[in-house]
Amino acid sequence: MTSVLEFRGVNASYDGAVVLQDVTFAIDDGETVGLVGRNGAGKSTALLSVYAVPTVTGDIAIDGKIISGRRYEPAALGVCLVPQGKRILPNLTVTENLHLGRAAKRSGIWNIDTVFDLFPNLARGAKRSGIALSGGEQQMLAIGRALMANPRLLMLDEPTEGLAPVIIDQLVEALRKVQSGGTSLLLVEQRIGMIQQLATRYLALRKGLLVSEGGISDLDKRDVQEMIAL
Amino acid sequence: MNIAQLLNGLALGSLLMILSSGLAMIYGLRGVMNFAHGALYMSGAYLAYTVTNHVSFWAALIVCPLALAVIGAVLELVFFRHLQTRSHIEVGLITFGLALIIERIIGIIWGPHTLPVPAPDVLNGTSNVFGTAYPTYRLFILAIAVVMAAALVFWLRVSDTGLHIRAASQDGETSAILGINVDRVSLTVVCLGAALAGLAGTLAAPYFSVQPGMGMAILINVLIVVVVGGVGSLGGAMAAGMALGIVQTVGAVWLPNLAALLPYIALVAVLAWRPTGFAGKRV
Amino acid sequence: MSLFRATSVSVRYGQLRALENVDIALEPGVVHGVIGPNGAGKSTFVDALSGRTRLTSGNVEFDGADITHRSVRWRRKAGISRSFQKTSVFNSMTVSQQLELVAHRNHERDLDGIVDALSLGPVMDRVCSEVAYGTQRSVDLAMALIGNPRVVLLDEPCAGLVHDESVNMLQHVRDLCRERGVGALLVEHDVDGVFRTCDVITVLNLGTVLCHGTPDEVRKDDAVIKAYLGSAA
Amino acid sequence: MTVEAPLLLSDDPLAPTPSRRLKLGISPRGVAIGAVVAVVAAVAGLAVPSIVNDLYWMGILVNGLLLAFMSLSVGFMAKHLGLISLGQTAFFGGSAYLVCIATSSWEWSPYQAVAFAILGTTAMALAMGVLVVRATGIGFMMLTLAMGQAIYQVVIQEWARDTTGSFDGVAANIGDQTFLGMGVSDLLDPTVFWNLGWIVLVAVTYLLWVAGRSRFGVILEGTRENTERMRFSGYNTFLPRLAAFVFSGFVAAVGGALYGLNSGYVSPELLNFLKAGDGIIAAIVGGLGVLLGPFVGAFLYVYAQAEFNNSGNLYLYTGIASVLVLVFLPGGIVGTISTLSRRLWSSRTGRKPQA
Repeated sequence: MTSVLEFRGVNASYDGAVVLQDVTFAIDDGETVGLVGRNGAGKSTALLSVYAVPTVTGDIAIDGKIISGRRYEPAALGVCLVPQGKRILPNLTVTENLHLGRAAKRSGIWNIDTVFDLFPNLARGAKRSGIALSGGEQQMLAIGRALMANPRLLMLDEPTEGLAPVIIDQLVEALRKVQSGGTSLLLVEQRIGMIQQLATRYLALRKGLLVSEGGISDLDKRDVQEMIAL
Repeated sequence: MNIAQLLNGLALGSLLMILSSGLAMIYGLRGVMNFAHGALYMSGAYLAYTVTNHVSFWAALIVCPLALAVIGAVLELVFFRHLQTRSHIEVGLITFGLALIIERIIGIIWGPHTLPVPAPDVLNGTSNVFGTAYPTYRLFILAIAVVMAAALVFWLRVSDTGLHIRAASQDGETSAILGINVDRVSLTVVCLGAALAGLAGTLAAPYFSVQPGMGMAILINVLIVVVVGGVGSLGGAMAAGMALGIVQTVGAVWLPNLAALLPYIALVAVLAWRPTGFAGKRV
Repeated sequence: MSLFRATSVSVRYGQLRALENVDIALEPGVVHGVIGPNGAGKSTFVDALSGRTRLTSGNVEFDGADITHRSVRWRRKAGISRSFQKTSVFNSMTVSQQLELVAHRNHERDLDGIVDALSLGPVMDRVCSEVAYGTQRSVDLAMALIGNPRVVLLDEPCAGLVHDESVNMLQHVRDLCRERGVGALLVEHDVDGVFRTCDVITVLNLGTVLCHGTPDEVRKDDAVIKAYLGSAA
Repeated sequence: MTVEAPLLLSDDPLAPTPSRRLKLGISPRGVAIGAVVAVVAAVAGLAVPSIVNDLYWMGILVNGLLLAFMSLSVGFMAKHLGLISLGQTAFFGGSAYLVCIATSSWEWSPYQAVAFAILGTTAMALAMGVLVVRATGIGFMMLTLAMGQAIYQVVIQEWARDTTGSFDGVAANIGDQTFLGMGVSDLLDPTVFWNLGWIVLVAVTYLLWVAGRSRFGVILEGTRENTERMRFSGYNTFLPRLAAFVFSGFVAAVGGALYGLNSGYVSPELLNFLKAGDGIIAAIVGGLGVLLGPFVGAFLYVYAQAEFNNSGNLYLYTGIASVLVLVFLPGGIVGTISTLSRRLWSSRTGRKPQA
């Protein structure tokens, strides 16, 4: 079986400053993986490497096919990102932002109606511009936008950053529904608790190196936590 | 002031509107101030001269924008795409160099003389506008510009490509991550911008006739329009283009001594009041 | 009279209420921690107090005088400085050049003292973009400490640092504040670090003050456990 | 999107601690050494007329010398403020106009005229600077472009004909007065004028060099690189930028005054957009990152123009050259040479080049 996303010896750098070194991992269809590590460990960079935002060497494959480094290609192949900071396009309306997800030209269960079912808040403000949304609504919009591409793998970069606890609960619920549709998740989170609720496996980065991986229950172990923390 | 003068202002404003909307779109997407835009306009006008002489003005109206779209494609594929990581100012200066090259090539092909381009017979007379006889051809320019502007805005609002252009102008990286082929969008926009410059040149040919300095002369006005309208803002550019056309023409009647300075005064006034221009960066 | 006091500070961006009626008072030699979940308004708070963001309402006093409408430059000269969450240094200059640049303006006599305290000696002649990230954070902090400010507003000085570096950084902050009698506001994400370092702590949530007190009091506060500490596990 | 911390690991704690006698900007000793080099260069340059010994080529060298003032003024702002001005013609041409107008219409002595031209134009730069230095990037380019064009438009107006001569221009009229011992015929003779021009150019270049390395230069660099940090460090970020703009205008004004003396005649072409292009392209071809880039660029540019002009396709080749340099040598010719030589040096000595 081929993995939906595979990193083989990936190095990534910004302006010559190396951020990821020789990272190798694979994510299978339908599984949810948490990517953990301190600030600056290279988590966001790992996700952005898929889109060649940093300078990348080594192979990144989607479905066994090595991608060429064209930024728009991963989305078309079903690997979609909910970037850190949401990156809503502020001058477009909610509906227009969602329609951007269709640029990947993939069909499936997710369309504007099912996304609005998942996040009723968005449906209520469909005509508002992105800039007028609250932080939680923006996060929902960012997730909805990525779902519109009907991803096989949804990567989320710090989705709970800046959100109130109540909203986080709603988000976990929504992500459960996404999982049940068969979509794989790769979750970068500071809140280990959230990863433990959703993921079955973890990968840990430290100073750009993949230092540990295993089943989600191992995250509780003291030696694993120490390794990640330092 | 009379209706004829106001209409003159609208006709000039129409040309500025067409030119500056293309420039603003290119700037919005690639961040590059295209100093070759005046040279593209000039190419359109000279091509229109040749096509009108050999075929007809109506053919020129189709052929020239298409030919300019091809030049736009070259501009995008050879320069803008490969120089994306360079500073926008450097790329802007490269387009300045390109403008010098294009203008000289035109000079070599067509020579240094002013060339007249006849308007088609249908448009050659005058029409009655609120009791004033006014050259039909200028009304034609106005009509084309209004239709073009409406179509462009409608297309950007409604079509998928339009949505992608608006998204990529705001945040190219995020757009690409979402699966938008930003390179293709950019090619579309630069071709379209160049084609609009060609259209403006073709329309201007029978109005002003065709001469070697026309590119640089209009470039400065168009740059001012785009900055006053808010760099990258299509709506702002269109409004400012029309406004500048009217102000300049009307100003020539009321303040003949200062008319030539009005664009500069407008620019300084607007930027002192609102540093990002009327509309800020928005497409 | 407090050295530096902010009274019912509110900041709104259109509909969004980033801060609502927040009070704080800084005393010489005391490290005052501000914690709270991301989006609680911590960074906005530092921006508001340092003059970077305009207050929607409320006022800021320094030495008993109202400075709400004073410029960033005025505040720095009066002795209020800040550091940045997103490291704000001069990348193309050497470390010594930029510290000297700031020292020149702020009449610092004992630059060596700061350089030693933050262990910057070995990197003084290196170009800032080439030194380690943790060192850049120290340079950022050093620039805030130059010129004997009486109040320093520190916006997540440990952001992006690994654990050891954080501990070191906070240690430096506490020592420098005590030695120099500086009133420090320490905004931090790292809850443990704040509990270890600070004398007084304010907890922000959704732009309002949830709780205020000594570390022990805050640790035991029900509202804090429920809204913040409880979910941070 | 946040860029994560680079992996550069901890800095070597065993590295020797450098001496901590910190100074902001260049030392007096540096200033003195620079002065010696400048004097040597100035004296050496005086030999040029006797080496070249050809009136045509001396004329071209003088053109290069005059263009150098403009490209240096563009280069100074580009290097220290990160801003490209499209309006330096306003100062260069403006000053040249004032020299011609003051000597002919007002019958001032050449000394008075030159002093008035330089001071008046510098004052104009101050007024314009207040309007434009807040702008950045494209905004600054457009504002300076508009500024330069506005001056051009004023000069060509019919109602200004009495003063500016409109499209006809103005001729200077020194009569039988002298400037630093040079009469009209000496000023027009490139072999004689070269000496004056060269000494002033070297002096101005030296001033720019000192300014760039002084405390003022360091403050400019800080402002360019991180304006916000400068404000939070207690610096005014407007005045240094304004000062740099005015200084740059002053340099162009000095060149313009010399131009007025040397040519004895000015026409609106001097204020035109293409003339601004000459200064910018010369500066870029030479290299904006290095002080001497625009200096060398101006001479190269004028030389190339003299070669190309024979075929009548001057601006075609100018365009091609500037596109090629910008695309393939982004540091300009001098910048590329100095990078290459540094690389060569470091590969020989095995040391890391200084950034």
